[in-house]
Amino acid sequence: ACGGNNNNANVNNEGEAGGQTAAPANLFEEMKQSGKIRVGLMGTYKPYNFMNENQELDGFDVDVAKAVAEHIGVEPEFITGEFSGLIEGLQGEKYDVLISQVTITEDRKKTMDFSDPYVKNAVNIVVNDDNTTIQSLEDFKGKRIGVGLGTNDEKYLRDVVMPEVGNFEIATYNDVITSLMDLNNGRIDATINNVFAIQPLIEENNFKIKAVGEPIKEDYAGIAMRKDNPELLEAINGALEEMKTDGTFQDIFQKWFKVDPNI
Amino acid sequence: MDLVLQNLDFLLRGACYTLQITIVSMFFGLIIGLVVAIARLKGNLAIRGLARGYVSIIRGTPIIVQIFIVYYGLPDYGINLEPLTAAYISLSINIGAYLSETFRGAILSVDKGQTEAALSLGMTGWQTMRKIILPQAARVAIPPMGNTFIGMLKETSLVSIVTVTELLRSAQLLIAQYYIAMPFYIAIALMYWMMSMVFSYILDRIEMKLAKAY
Amino acid sequence: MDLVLQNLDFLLRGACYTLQITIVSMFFGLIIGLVVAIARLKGNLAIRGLARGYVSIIRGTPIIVQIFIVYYGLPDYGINLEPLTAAYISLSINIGAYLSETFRGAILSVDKGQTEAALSLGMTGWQTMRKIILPQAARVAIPPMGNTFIGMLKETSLVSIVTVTELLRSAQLLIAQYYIAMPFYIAIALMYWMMSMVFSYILDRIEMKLAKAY
Amino acid sequence: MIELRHLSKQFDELTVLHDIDLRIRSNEIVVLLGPSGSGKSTLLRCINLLEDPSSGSMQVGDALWVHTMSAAEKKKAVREIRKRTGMVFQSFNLFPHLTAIENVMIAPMTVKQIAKSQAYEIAESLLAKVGLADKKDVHPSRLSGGQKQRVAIAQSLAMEPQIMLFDEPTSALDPELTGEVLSVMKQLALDGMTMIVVTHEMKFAKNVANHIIFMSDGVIQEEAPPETFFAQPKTERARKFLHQLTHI
Amino acid sequence: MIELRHLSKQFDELTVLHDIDLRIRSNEIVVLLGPSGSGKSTLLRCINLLEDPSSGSMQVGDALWVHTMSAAEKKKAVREIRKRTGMVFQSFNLFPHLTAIENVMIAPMTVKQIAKSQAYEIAESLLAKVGLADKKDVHPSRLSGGQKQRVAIAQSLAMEPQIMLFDEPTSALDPELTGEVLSVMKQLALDGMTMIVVTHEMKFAKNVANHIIFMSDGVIQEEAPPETFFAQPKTERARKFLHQLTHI
Ligand SMILES: Nc1ncnc2c1ncn2[C@@H]1O[C@H](COP(=O)(O)OP(=O)(O)OP(=O)(O)O)[C@@H](O)[C@H]1O
Ligand SMILES: Nc1ncnc2c1ncn2[C@@H]1O[C@H](COP(=O)(O)OP(=O)(O)OP(=O)(O)O)[C@@H](O)[C@H]1O
Ligand SMILES: [Mg+2]
Ligand SMILES: [Mg+2]
Repeated sequence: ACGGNNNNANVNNEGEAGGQTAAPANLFEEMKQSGKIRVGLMGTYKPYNFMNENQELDGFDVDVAKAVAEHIGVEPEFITGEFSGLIEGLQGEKYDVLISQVTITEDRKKTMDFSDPYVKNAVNIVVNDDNTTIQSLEDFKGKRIGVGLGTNDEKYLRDVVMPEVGNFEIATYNDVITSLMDLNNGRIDATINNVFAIQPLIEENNFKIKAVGEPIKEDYAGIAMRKDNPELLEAINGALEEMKTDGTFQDIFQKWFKVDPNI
Repeated sequence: MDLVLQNLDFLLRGACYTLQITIVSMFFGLIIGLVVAIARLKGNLAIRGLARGYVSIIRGTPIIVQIFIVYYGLPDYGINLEPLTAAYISLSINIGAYLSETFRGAILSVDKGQTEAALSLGMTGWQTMRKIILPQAARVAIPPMGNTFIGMLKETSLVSIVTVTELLRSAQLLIAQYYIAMPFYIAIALMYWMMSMVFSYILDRIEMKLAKAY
Repeated sequence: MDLVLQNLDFLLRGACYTLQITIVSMFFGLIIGLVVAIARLKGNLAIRGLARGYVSIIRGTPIIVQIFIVYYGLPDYGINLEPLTAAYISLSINIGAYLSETFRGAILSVDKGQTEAALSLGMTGWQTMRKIILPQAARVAIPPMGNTFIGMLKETSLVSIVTVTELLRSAQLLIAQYYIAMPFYIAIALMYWMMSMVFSYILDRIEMKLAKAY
Repeated sequence: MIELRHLSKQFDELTVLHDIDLRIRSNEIVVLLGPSGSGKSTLLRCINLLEDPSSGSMQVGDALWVHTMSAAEKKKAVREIRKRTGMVFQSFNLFPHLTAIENVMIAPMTVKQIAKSQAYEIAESLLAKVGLADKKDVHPSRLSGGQKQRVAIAQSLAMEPQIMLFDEPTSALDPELTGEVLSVMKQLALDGMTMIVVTHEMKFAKNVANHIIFMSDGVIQEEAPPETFFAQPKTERARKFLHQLTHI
Repeated sequence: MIELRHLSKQFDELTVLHDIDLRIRSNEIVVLLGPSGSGKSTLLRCINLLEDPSSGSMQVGDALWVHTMSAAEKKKAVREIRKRTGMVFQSFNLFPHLTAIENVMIAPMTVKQIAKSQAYEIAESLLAKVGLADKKDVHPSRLSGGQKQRVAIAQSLAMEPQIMLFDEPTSALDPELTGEVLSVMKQLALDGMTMIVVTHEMKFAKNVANHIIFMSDGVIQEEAPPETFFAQPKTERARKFLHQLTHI
């Protein structure tokens, strides 16, 4: 009743049901038959994936998804949703892949397969303009540090940084914008974030914050899919390879980050 | 504020989903609540136990988990629901548990003498319930139903987990787009408030009408 | 399930926050609710209007927006609250609005004859309220308070927006880490359920104690 | 018309009615007297099967209830007996959400499935009979206690019972309002209705009853015509009861 | 002792009490009679200031209430007058969450700030006086109507009022229970308590009252000693009222 095109999650149920009962050996074949690849993403992570003024999905991830789909000969269908829904939606076959800045980690590899990385994100320490005391991770001790939910950074701080530098407090945020608002307000002393992601935010809101020091780590994001679909994995890796050579990646990186591909 | 006006369309579409989900789930929730309330009061031991368990589990666990299980858990048992269907089902089940308690209290509040008078006139238990008890219980149940309904209006926001873009999610998408939060949040707060006022108004009218006899 | 056990510690710490926030906000919510209920019943026109407006706005808007405004909006006016403080304040204000309606109904349900008897014995209005009306209203208010409390237990999950890692957020962090959702959600559903059972049990005991005289 | 045999009623350990035997013929008016707690209300409620007797049997018209019946048989017997009996309670048990005439119409319509228009006609004439034709569209909350009780009588009559049971129908009423209700009951008696009445109105008992039954402690102590009972009560308990009523 | 001058009470448009003048001396027992709706309850409630009279003035002992007083003065007058009057209602308005003795203790403790142990002693002796020493730890729900009403009398007496107001204290009671309450009231009268009693118990009126006041339509129609009133009522309305009470 509410202007159906808004609900971009109208999963094609016939294809789904057919997929389960006929049990074709190969998800990739099935996808080619239906001509569609269903892509899950958050939709709230500009400039990677977000909804633009025309209320269409847009961003780096979206362009990558479109290009990959084109290279393997299918149409992308985008489904946005809450983070935990995305995770379970992939396992529950509500869609085929996640292209939403999913960082490749050992933990995650236990439950899903990843393509070759398609972007490398440098993570920096970000502090208030006035702050001169925090320059590196060692300075975190006893401070209050913010990170975004759904990113891998919370685990990194807790399991890697904290044992090295001593205790500090971790605050997790639903989204990047609120973490930067609090950094600006002085409620947290620092955050670690991907500089690609926060540059436009800082400009838009006139936040008085800055990135300091060298990148503390580099995260590789990949396309996530259910385990045991070697054909699909192969096709996607093939597509990514082609995109690197045929200039597609070059265009997408220039369009969103004004740099050459870092992969 | 300009941004809000520019995207009013989009927000209104979200509000429409919110309203639609609320109304549909309320409708079925009312039916479930009534059946469960009567089951708890009049059923045999097994049925009463079942109804108690239902209320305890549903009220005791977060609705977000319930939605999650209906949408992402049931496919393991071959039940594959549309997002909106999953939202309707889980919210109806949830609202039904709360309303059953409201109804149970309201039914108990009707004087026992009313049942006796009806029985002594030769009515069956079921006729007594339908013609005598429920009409009187309805009046008592309206104010707490207001609480439940208005609460539910906002709980619908949790269905964004099954990829339905209702009002809150619409705002979050816009916030991600424009990197500005406060105006959108205030705008949707106003919309929720207006919707809740409409609900309150309707319930007040019904209450007044039912109270006319007293 | 192994993953859940490995991380039980972390989840329990979240549950502890949930419990702490619920109890603190309930305490202040009870006070606010009582004051507002009495204000609506006995206050002059201005106070009554104020109380009505408070209830309408707070019940009508999503709690997540209220928390957001308290935490992220107030700094614009120089008020910079700690996350937990912001959570306590916004939840107390919210719970107070719901409880005030419960209390108002309960106070109204006490027979008018009780007030008259107390006044005719020479008690002041305030003594009558405290010694005669409220003790009787408490009994009526317990069951709907159960609804509100158990509801609130789960609404605390929304304070994750101000970076408090309560139970639901703990689960979400683990989900982000392992990319597996269902077992964590089921585990926290069980924890919420257990907590709600404890609350129900305590309220039932209080209700039984208050009902002893009847 | 109505016959109770060895009827007993226990609540948990407490025996409230002991082995009651009672026969009432058609057109008889029986007044039931006894101190508070003697089991008068419980007896009426057993006759209407609002309480399930613990043992014994009961015949009302051609409907029979026996304690040893199966649950299904009992259920049917309950329905049959309730069809034949009407009951008016001490408290005003009208249905507050219905108007006076709707209160009278509801049972014929739901139980006997009589058409609305016909039920309306019946109800109208019954309300006229109890002197309330002008109050037919009023809700019970707008009626005085005496008026409520008269509507309740009309409500029972609408089911055309063979016997009417009254449980202190005037004890919550002012003396003036009491008069209204008693005169309706007198009229019913003159029309030949069989009635069992629990009341403290001694004048009514003296003037209208064919029999007085005096109960105490769940036992029928005396059964006699009113002249005999009031002039020469046989038992000590009845003498004491009558003494307390007449001396303050 | 108590004096009302030009007291009137209106509810919206409806005038319920018209310009009432009334004097009652210490140790007098006045019984107020009148048909339903004549304003008897309203008059008692005005004396206790549970209703705010629309005009006139009132003196109870040395406490004065005048309609033209300022709000603050009135508030003080209300408190003073309520201290001097005790009221027992038709319905049983005991506090259900308190035991019998707690019901009697609560007003002395909260209003007069009397220590608990002392309040307990007073309450104990008052409960003994109304014959309920053995029920002191029972909640009202476990008391019979007559017992409740006697606790209510003890509750009022605990505040040591100079005058007691009774509004149909026995009309919700069985005849047997009525006796209990009336005998407590008789005892009070013998003790010299000033009382205004609304009742339908004509024997009590005849035997105990010093004065009968007959009201109808919000006006005092007659005031006379009981012998005169019952033998030769002056007004037509009173004659009719007495006639209805004695004939059913
Ligand atoms: N549901 C019940 N459970 C337990 N005991 C009951 C119940 N109903 C009645 N009784 C007891 O049965 C006895 C008889 O009660 P009943 O109401 O029949 O007396 P009654 O003669 O009608 O008295 P009254 O004149 O006060 O109405 C009383 O001792 C009463 O306490
Ligand atoms: N709060 C009120 N608002 C409007 N009218 C009232 C109110 N209280 C009483 N009345 C009216 O005032 C009149 C007198 O009532 P009151 O209760 O004093 O009569 P009463 O003599 O005590 O009658 P009864 O014998 O039935 O108790 C009645 O017509 C009644 O309807
Ligand atoms: Mg009885
Ligand atoms: Mg009165």
